[in-house]
Amino acid sequence: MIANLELVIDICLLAFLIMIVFASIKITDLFAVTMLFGIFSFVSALLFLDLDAVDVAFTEAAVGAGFTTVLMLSALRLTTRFENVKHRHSLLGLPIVILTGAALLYGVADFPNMGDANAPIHHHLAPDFIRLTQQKIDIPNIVTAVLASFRGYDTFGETVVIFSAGAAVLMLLGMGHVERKQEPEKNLILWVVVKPMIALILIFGLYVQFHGDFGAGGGFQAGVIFASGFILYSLVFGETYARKVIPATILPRLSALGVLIYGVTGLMSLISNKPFLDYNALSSNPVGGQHLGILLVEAGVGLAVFSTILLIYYSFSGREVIHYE
Amino acid sequence: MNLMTHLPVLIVVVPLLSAALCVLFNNRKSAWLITLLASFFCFYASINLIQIVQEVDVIIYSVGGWEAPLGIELRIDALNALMLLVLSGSAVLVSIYALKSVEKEIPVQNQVLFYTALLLVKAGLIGICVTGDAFNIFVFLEISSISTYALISLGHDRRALHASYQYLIMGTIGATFILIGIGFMYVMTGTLNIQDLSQRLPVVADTSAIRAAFAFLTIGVGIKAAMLPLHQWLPNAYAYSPSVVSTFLAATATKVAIYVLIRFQLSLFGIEFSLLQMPFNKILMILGTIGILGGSVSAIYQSNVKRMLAYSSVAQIGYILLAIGLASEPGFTAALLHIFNHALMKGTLFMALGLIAFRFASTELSVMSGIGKTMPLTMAAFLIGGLSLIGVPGTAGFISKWYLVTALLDASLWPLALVILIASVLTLIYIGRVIEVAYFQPAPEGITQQKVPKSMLVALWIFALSNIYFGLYSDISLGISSLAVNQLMGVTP
Amino acid sequence: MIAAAIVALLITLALTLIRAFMGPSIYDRILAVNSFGTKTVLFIVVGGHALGWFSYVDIALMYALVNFIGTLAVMRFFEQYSPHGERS
Amino acid sequence: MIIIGWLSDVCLLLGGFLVLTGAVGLLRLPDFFTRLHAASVTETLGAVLLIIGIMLDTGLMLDTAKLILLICVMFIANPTITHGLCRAAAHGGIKPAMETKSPMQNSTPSDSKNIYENQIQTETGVSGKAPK
Repeated sequence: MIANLELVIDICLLAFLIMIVFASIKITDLFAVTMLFGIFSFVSALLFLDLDAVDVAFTEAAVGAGFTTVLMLSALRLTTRFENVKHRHSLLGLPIVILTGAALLYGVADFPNMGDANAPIHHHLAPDFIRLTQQKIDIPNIVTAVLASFRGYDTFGETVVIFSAGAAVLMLLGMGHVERKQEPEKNLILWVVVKPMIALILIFGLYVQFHGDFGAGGGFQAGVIFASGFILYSLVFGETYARKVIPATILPRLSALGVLIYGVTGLMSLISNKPFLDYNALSSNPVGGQHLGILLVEAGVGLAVFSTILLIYYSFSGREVIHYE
Repeated sequence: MNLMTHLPVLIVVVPLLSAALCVLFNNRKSAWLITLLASFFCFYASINLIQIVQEVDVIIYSVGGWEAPLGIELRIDALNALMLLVLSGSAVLVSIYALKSVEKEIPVQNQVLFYTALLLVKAGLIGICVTGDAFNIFVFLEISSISTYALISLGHDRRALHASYQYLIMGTIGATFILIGIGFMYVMTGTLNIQDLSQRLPVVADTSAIRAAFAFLTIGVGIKAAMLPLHQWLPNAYAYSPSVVSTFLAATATKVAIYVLIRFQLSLFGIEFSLLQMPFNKILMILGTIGILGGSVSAIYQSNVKRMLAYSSVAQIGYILLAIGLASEPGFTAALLHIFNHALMKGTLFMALGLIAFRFASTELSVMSGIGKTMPLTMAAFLIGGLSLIGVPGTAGFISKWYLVTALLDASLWPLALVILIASVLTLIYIGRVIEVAYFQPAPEGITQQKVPKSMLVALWIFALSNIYFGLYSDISLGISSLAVNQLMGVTP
Repeated sequence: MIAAAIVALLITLALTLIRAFMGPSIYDRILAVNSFGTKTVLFIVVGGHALGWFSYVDIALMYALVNFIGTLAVMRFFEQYSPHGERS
Repeated sequence: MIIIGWLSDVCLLLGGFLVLTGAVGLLRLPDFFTRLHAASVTETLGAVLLIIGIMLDTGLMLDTAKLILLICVMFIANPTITHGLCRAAAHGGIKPAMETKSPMQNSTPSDSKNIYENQIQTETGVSGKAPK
């Protein structure tokens, strides 16, 4: 019964995805396409949940449905709203896309079945990850253990990717001029409702940050949630106020600080001649060291993600609008 | 704390953290100083690593203290060490060169971020070259790519934005393809470590998933390496980016992609599978040949010298691919040698062009008339680089071409050897055009001796002289290359 | 009963999706997206309980917040954007 | 215990029904404002009922608190969004559908349209916001 239900859910969700994709190809109103992308990430996050990839679903929800929509709208504000219909059909792309799709299908043909207990991914390293997480790291969320400890070097790289994305956007767009912008009109209902909501969002962000060892979440998601709280503030009360709360100029530095926290945590273990990012060296008790290391590292990730996302938002929304005719 | 044992990770982490420090201090001068110091540290580290590799063959460093398949290992053998030398060497010269060039070409508010991005590109490329983990390659590829897109867009020409956008789209497709390939391999084997993959892949090699993974990886890396039909981003990206960036990219970026190609083909899939079972060696040779001829011919028709050299880069990549396609020991040696030597000559040429752009704010052929007299030192270095590109004996370019032709003759492919000769003539034509304009046409009225900053000239001449040095004494480059080839092919020396 | 609720929610999602495709005005689409988000939250709560997803409530909470922020952003965007570009 | 189980079932069933009705309304009703009405009213109650149903089924634990929080969020967020959307749509020039198919009205469609439009004019005029 339950297994059937899961199958039905999967099929429905995948069908939704396909429908959304075709619809967004057909619709020329870019604004509507942005809306559909929002739905797309809601559905794909549901799929991730159904595949038991909770942390991925969390990220998809925070970034895909929330921040990306805001960002796309900010970008859309700067260009035209409707697709240029004249130059729509470039036939060169079609065979390439079809070829890529065919190659993907061809490759998938020999995959092990979904949920197959004999698949190599369940045999080769996964048992070791599960065993060692219990023994040496002792936190319930294995995903966090893999991300922050086993493959902490990758996560360090990803943090730097985010940092460099922030630097790239800053280089291209700058910080924007807030004083020329049209501020939102006063809306009493929104003002009343949003204030407690922001408090709630920030508290929830803190919860996700420090609960990442036990449940879904971690620094990345927490950073996005925190930034969303400030974006909400700036949406409702106007960007002038938001920039007074968190000045735009300190954001790049906060982002750099996040990267540095991560890196220096890794370098600490070098002092006792252990490899980079070996958290065992952080404390006399190896398990305690792992806990401390993961905590610090997640804090670095959270800080970097928070400041970079807010930075990107500021630089997009601070641009002057040019109305194309 | 023993610094030496941690060099493999420090060579990546130091530039990464220095990039963060640049932003934190937010001061132009200190940003440059940090960049310079980090580059020198990387150079020092890479020289030490080469020495260690020559003694112990392979350096393995487990990050986080987790052993290889579980954690991420850094794995440095002779091939990586060679790449590290190329990267950090050019990074040092570019950093010296950057001070004045950036002051002139980059808007003030972006200069700190420029150095940050430069450090990130460097760290990303180095990160690709030291890691022994397939997914880690992707992560560092992303770091370097994102920063590269931003750097290219800073060129003062408006077309730089378009070039950057073009590269962004193509590069992202390439990165996605690489990720798909890695994902497919992970599904079939359950591991991401290259060493572990190479042992577990033969069992499942005869599945459509692995064949598809191979195709995706190759095309993805091919885009990054500007392999012939996928090279469209390269000419614009090199032509319109700031001089510092085009110098560094021309010397390193595509080579790192080719390194990844070699690593995937040889260490991961194995020669048997990738080059012989898949008919990939033939494809590589054909693409390489077309690239050599097409790139050279296109170069002749360019009026912008920077663009001309960019097309020449497509041709040079053709040489390297052709050499890899031979799938033989001399072929690989020639390929690695050419990676090394091409970095030297393209570094020289682009740096010289950067100096010309510094004075005339343009690299069109028309501004260069009589420049041999007004900027004698710069043009002399350009001449050396050009001769090296043509392959005149006594320069670095000669060595790699010599090895390539020998390898081709070994495989009794004399028509291809003929192609190399024809390409050399074509190179002579397009370099000759510049030389002719620079030395045999009179300078326009009123233009006299041009002053250029000493620091830039010093960096340029170190590059230029290294062309001659490695052309006369090829022991170092050849030694490491052949050691690398031996390790790749599993031959114990 | 939970299965019935899940099926009801799936049908709801499909209907909402159709409204998002049809439009016709942009506000209909915004409404559809917001409504879709709300239903996703409900789906996570109900489905998560029935199928035993790990820490599903956190994610549902997150979704509710994200949905709120997203829709507000859209409305703010329309305040700034000239409404005369509307094409029905 | 059994009663709680029953209650939970009833809540789930009713919630599912309400949500479904809302979606049918969203799809079938003729203009934006009626759709908004259908979606928002049924959705808020349906959502709360569904969540209460799940809450009763899980029993008392940490998740219960979070679910209560979720109910609070939805109870505040949904009406706010509805209000904002309605306002934005009125501001953006969306007008309610005019054709009433009711046989009770004898006037021609164009007439009824005019009447309706005038009504809106005065109503919005009172609140000090003339539609553009």
